[in-house]
Amino acid sequence: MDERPKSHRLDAPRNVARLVYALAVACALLLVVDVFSPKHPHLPYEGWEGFFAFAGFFAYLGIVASAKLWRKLVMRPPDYYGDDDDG
Amino acid sequence: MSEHLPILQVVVPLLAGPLCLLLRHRLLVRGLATAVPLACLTIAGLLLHRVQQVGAISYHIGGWAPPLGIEYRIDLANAYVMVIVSAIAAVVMPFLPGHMGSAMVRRREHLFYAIFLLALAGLLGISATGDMFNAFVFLEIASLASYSLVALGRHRRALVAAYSYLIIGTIGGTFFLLGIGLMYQMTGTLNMVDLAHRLPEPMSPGTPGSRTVLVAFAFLAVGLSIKLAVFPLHQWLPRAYAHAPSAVSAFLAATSTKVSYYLLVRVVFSLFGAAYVFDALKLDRLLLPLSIVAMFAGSTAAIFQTDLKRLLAYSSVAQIGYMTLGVSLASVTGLTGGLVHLFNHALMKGGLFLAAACYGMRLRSSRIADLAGAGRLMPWTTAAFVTGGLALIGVPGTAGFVSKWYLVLAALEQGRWLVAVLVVASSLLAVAYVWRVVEVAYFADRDAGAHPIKEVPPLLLVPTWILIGATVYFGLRTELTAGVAEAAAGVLWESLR
Amino acid sequence: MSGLPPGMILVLGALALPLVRGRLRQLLVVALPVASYAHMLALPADLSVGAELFGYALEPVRVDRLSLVWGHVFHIVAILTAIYALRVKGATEHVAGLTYAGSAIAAAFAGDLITLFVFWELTAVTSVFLIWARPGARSRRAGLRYLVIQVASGVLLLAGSVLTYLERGSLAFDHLGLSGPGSVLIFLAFGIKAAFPLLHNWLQDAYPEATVAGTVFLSAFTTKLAIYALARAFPGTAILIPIGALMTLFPIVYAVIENDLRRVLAYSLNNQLGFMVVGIGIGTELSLNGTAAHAFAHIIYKALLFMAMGAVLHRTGTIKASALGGLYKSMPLTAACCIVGSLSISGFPLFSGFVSKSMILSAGAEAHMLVLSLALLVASAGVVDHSGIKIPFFAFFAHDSGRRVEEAPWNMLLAMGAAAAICIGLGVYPQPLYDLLPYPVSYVPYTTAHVVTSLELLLFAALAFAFLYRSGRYPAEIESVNLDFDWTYRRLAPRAVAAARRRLAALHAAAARRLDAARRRLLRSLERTYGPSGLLGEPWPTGTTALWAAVLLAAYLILSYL
Amino acid sequence: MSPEQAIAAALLVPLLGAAGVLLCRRRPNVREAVTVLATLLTFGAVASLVPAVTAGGRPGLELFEVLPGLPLAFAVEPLGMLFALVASGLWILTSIYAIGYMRSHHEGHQTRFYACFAVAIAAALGIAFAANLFTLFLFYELLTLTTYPLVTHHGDERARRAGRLYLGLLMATSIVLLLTAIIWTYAVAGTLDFRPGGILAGRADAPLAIVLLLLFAFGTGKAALMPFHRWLPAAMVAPTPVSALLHAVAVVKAGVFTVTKIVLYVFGLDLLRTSGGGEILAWVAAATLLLAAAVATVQDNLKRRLAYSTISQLAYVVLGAALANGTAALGGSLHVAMHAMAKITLFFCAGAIAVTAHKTEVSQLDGIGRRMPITCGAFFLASLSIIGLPPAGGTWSKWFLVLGAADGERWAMVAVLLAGSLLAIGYLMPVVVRAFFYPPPAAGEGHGEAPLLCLLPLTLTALGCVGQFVFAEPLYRLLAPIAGM
Repeated sequence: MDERPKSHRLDAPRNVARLVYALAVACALLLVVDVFSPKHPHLPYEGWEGFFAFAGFFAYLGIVASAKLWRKLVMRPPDYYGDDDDG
Repeated sequence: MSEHLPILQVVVPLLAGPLCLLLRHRLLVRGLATAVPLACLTIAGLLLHRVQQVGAISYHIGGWAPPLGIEYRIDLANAYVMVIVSAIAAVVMPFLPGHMGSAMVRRREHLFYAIFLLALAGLLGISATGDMFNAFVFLEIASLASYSLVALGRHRRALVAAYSYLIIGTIGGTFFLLGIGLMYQMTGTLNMVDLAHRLPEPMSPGTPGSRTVLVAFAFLAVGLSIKLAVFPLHQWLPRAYAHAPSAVSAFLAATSTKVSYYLLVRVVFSLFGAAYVFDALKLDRLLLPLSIVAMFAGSTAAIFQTDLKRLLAYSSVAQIGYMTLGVSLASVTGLTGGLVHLFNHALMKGGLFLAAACYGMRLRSSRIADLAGAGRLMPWTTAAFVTGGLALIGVPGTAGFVSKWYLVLAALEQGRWLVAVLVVASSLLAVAYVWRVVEVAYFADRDAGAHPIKEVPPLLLVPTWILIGATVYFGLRTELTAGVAEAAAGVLWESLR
Repeated sequence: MSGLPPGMILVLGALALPLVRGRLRQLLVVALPVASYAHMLALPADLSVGAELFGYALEPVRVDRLSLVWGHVFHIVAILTAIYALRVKGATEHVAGLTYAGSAIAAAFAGDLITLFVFWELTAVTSVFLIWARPGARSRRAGLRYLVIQVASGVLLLAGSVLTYLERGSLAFDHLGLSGPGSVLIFLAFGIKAAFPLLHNWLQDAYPEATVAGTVFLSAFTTKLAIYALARAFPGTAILIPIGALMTLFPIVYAVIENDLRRVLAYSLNNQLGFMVVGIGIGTELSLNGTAAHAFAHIIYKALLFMAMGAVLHRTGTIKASALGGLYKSMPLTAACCIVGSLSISGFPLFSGFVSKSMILSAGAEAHMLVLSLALLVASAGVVDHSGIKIPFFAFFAHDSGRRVEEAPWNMLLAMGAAAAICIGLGVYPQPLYDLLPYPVSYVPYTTAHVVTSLELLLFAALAFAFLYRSGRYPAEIESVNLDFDWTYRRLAPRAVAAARRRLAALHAAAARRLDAARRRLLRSLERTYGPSGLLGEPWPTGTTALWAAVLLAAYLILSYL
Repeated sequence: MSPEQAIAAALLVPLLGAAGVLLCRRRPNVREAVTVLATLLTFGAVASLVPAVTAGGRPGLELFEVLPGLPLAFAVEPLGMLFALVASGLWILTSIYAIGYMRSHHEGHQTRFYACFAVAIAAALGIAFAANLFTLFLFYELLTLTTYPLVTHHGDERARRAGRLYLGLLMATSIVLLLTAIIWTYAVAGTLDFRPGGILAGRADAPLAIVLLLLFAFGTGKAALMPFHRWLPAAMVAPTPVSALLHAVAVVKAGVFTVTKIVLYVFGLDLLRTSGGGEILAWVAAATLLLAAAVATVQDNLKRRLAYSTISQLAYVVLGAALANGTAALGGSLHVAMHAMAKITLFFCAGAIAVTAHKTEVSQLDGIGRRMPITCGAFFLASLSIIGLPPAGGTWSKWFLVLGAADGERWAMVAVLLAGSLLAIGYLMPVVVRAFFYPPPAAGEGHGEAPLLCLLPLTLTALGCVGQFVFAEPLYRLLAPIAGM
């Protein structure tokens, strides 16, 4: 057993922020690649530049938003079904 | 010799009765009283056999031809009844020695046997004779002897019971005599065959005698109904059977009402004829509902009795209802049912009363509550009672089932399904009263303070089990019961026409 | 030996497990699935074993390319899970798990409906013990609900088989299509096990309540067996497309707000099944290949994810997102494996999900199904959330819960490592998988456009997460129950039944009271009349009888004059 | 041994056994040996008939005519063969179990118990082999009477009350309804012989057929159709081997056997179908099936729960008969065997728990499976059979019942049959869950597995449930002729 907690790299907020920035940079690079990559669309949107980036971002936001709304409707206390008793 | 069998059947017990008085010695009397019913049984058996072989036998007493002389006329129906009566008498005999009745009886056993044999003679005489007045005479002999037998009961109340039996029985006898008198007035004969031939003339509607015949029949029917204990004329029966010595109850229950039933059937079918009785007199209109009421009221009353013998007596009222139902269904099948039940009920009720006698001997009581523990301590007696009870219920494999089979079949043949259902439903009440006794006998514990009891000696068990065994035997083999009854019913239905 | 249905070695062998202990049992636990796999591999291709029962021609074993895909993956996952569960004490879980796996394998090789029904029900009966084996009232009740629903599926299958037999005179388990009442019932039976919308709740209800290893077993077999059955009997059934699309979508919402990470995975499982159902519904060779491939890949990575969560549960004793976090520090290997699983399920290039799911998506696109493709696009973004990010993030990263535990035991790590290796291996080199598929594969997953668009979708979704989380808009982990369709049978129906019972009991009691009172009254009045001192139970005075005699006489006379 | 002799032996050996038991009442070991010997001989006699019957033979034995045209006669056909096999086969195991149970429980009146038991088996075999309704009725009533002392074995007020209900209901229904129906049938058909195709066909019009069918069905109180089912739960006061006898070996099986036999051989399936009587009976059976199952789910007393389960399961058999086609009748008949094996196991288990742990309520069984794993495992297997799940025999009877219902396009009945299965989970599985997965009560209890003589039979019957699944073909072959297959 360790006497003092080991320090980990992700404990530092700075390192976490760096990760996020890296992600943003990667996203930007992808958009650039997208413009130059060949496309063989079966569906119309497959030919639009950056559509998947847009879709990924906003679909995600949409999902989370609707989940928050849905939660207002369906959330109940954890013992709602009252089956935690051991009997 | 064999041609004199019909008269011997009656004369043997009739003479043996007074002989008992003369002999007085206990052992001699016992020997005689044991031998006579056996002799009667032999004679009856021989007669039945002959009748089956050659048909009806006519015996003219003293050689005087009817209608002047008295005729004994034996056909299947009465040969059958005589077999039953004498068989029961033979079986009951071991029970009669002193320990049954009051102290007086024990001291004067020979008197007891004399009366008993007279009763037997009377019952056999009613069955054998072909003469109405003769029948009345024997009916009175049998009745008077019965009253005395009942009076010999252990308790003083037996005297009251006998007295009431006497009064009511005499009313019945008087009605019967009035009926005979009216018939004689119309026809000038007392011989049954003769009557059957002469009655149709005054019977036909419009003739001046038709009303008289009606009245005659009504008197006969009501008179016999009293003797037979048809509901609501049954009231003498529970009292008499409950207070008479148990063996006497067994004998009377198994024979006296049976003989009355026979006489009723004889009058209805042989003398007046089914067509007249049911069409003109509408006997069934009254008898059918009364029979059904008897079945239910008798059984219900039995359920609520606290005394074993009264329970059995009320059960008899109900069972007589089955028999009269057989008559009132007005068909050969129905009559067969009635006659079969006559036989079967004699066996089971006789057996049950004998079992009650066994209990009475050991328990010195006939209260149902006192039977506690009897199932374990008197296993054979209790087993006999249970088997007899099952027969009363009509469980298949017992004689009671056979009777019920015919009765229900008769009802269904006529499309009277309600009657059929009532017949089977009423036997449920029998379940109730039989099981009340069974539960006490098997499940209740005998009081610690009560006197110890043990099984009765084989001398008593054997006759009890002969009757009980017979109910089982005749529940499975019915040539002798249903077969004969069917033939007898056919004879009665057709005979003397 | 070839007459023995594949998997039966597992079923029968597992019954011997309670008889042995210790090392021998552990050896047997791993050896049985290996032996069973060997047995299956030894079977000739296109084997068909016939049998006759009650005059029906049955086909207890039918080996073809479709069933073999499931045979392979079922065996692989059975071996992995057996290793994972190796150190579980007590025989219950081992017996249940292995018989369950064996039944599922045998079901996949069933050539007729009776055999299918038998093994279909066996999977239910055996698997329920994996839930019950976890102590606690929740598990017991969840298990009972699970069993009822599974058997309901079984009885529907039975009824459907009967009807199909009456319609067609054959019990062969082949292409059925929605052609009559029988096939509709069978479709519903499969639908229950495949967790179609509204029939799905048993999955989220039961899986999270099973034991650590039990959930892994459960995740692998039941639903995928249903996918197999659908693929066998209902390929190209159009209704499956909207059903599948719905299945991909609605569980996402629940996954976002669910706190129990194994339940999150159960919702995610449901969503993945949707992709497969869609693939079956499209019904082209590509899509069916895609379904088979996706089932294969999915079984492995979903097992991996459940293993990782199981390891967390095993070590920390909880699996609630609100109580976890920062575990990468103490369970780094588990975290790594979990991330591999997450990347696989998200369809990240070079991971197995990518090479399988894209087949289904492409099949949809090739068929020009615009709405469907958009729906699947949204669903894919959703997968990124719940399985790709939420699972590893809340378990291993997020805010540090302060829990410091040991790394997972070696056998769990071994199983997870192997599973992760398969995920990566298939992602990098999918050809072995493609070779297994029922139809010839000409599909090329790694095209530039494909890789780029997939990465765009995934990374931008991740970016959205980063944005939401850092701005505090991401839904907080809250310990709660979220109502789903199971509310109807866990709350509505029991309450209604209880109310009805109360009403009925009151009625019954009142009726019984009244009846009893009536009975007593009747008995009393009967006794009054018929008892020893009653009117009809006590002999009348003599005069009365004489009177009655007169009455009767009169009655006879009057009657005869009438 | 000729078939006639085998029939006679099957009926006589139990009776002789009963006599032997009574004679050896002073020496319990000899007495029990007599019982076991009788069971084995009886089963041997019954089993010796199987090849002949499977081959299509119908061996018979006519004793004598009781009433004109109504002989006491026996004839062995497939259905009766199956019932006889079930009754005599399970008698062996029940006897062994009873020895273990009665001794461990220190029950009194053991001689009476074994003697009545043996006579009851003779009665059951008489019912199975009866060649006509009259003979069947005779033995039917005999069975009621000989089981009465068994039901009231303890002799206390509860037992007596149960006995009253038992005897009252069974007697009332059989005398009022069944007997009326029998005599009525005789009046209409002129015979009571069992004949393939029925004796009423062509002789009874539709209304009469319906009335008769209902009289028969309700009159057979042993089939426990609601509302004449109350005797069954009440009779639970009896010792467990008696419950096994009532529920599995003889009594209720005699009831549903009678109904099936009457449907097949008195009415004939055609009359049943054309008259519409089958439809009515099917609904009665369906209602009984569901109601009894629902009631079973809320019973806490284990034996009561099993009793209601029996009522529900019996309704399966009656429903099979009422559906009026060969397949369903086959399913119903098969269910007689399947349910017998399963239910006897369940009762054996209940009894084993009672005798070992002195527990009778479901709510007391927490964690008992850890102490009595074999008993509770057997309970689980038998439950599977009742529910109708593989690998237990109940699967096949359910299959044929559903097939028969679907064949007649009786969708509602299909649904009822399936719902019955789910309800069966509801009343059986909680017991299993409780036994195996609930934490045992804190205070340790000093009991282990049941006594060997209890454990052995219940293990065998539990394996028998599985055996019926794996080796169902011979049963099917035996019964196929009644379905016209």
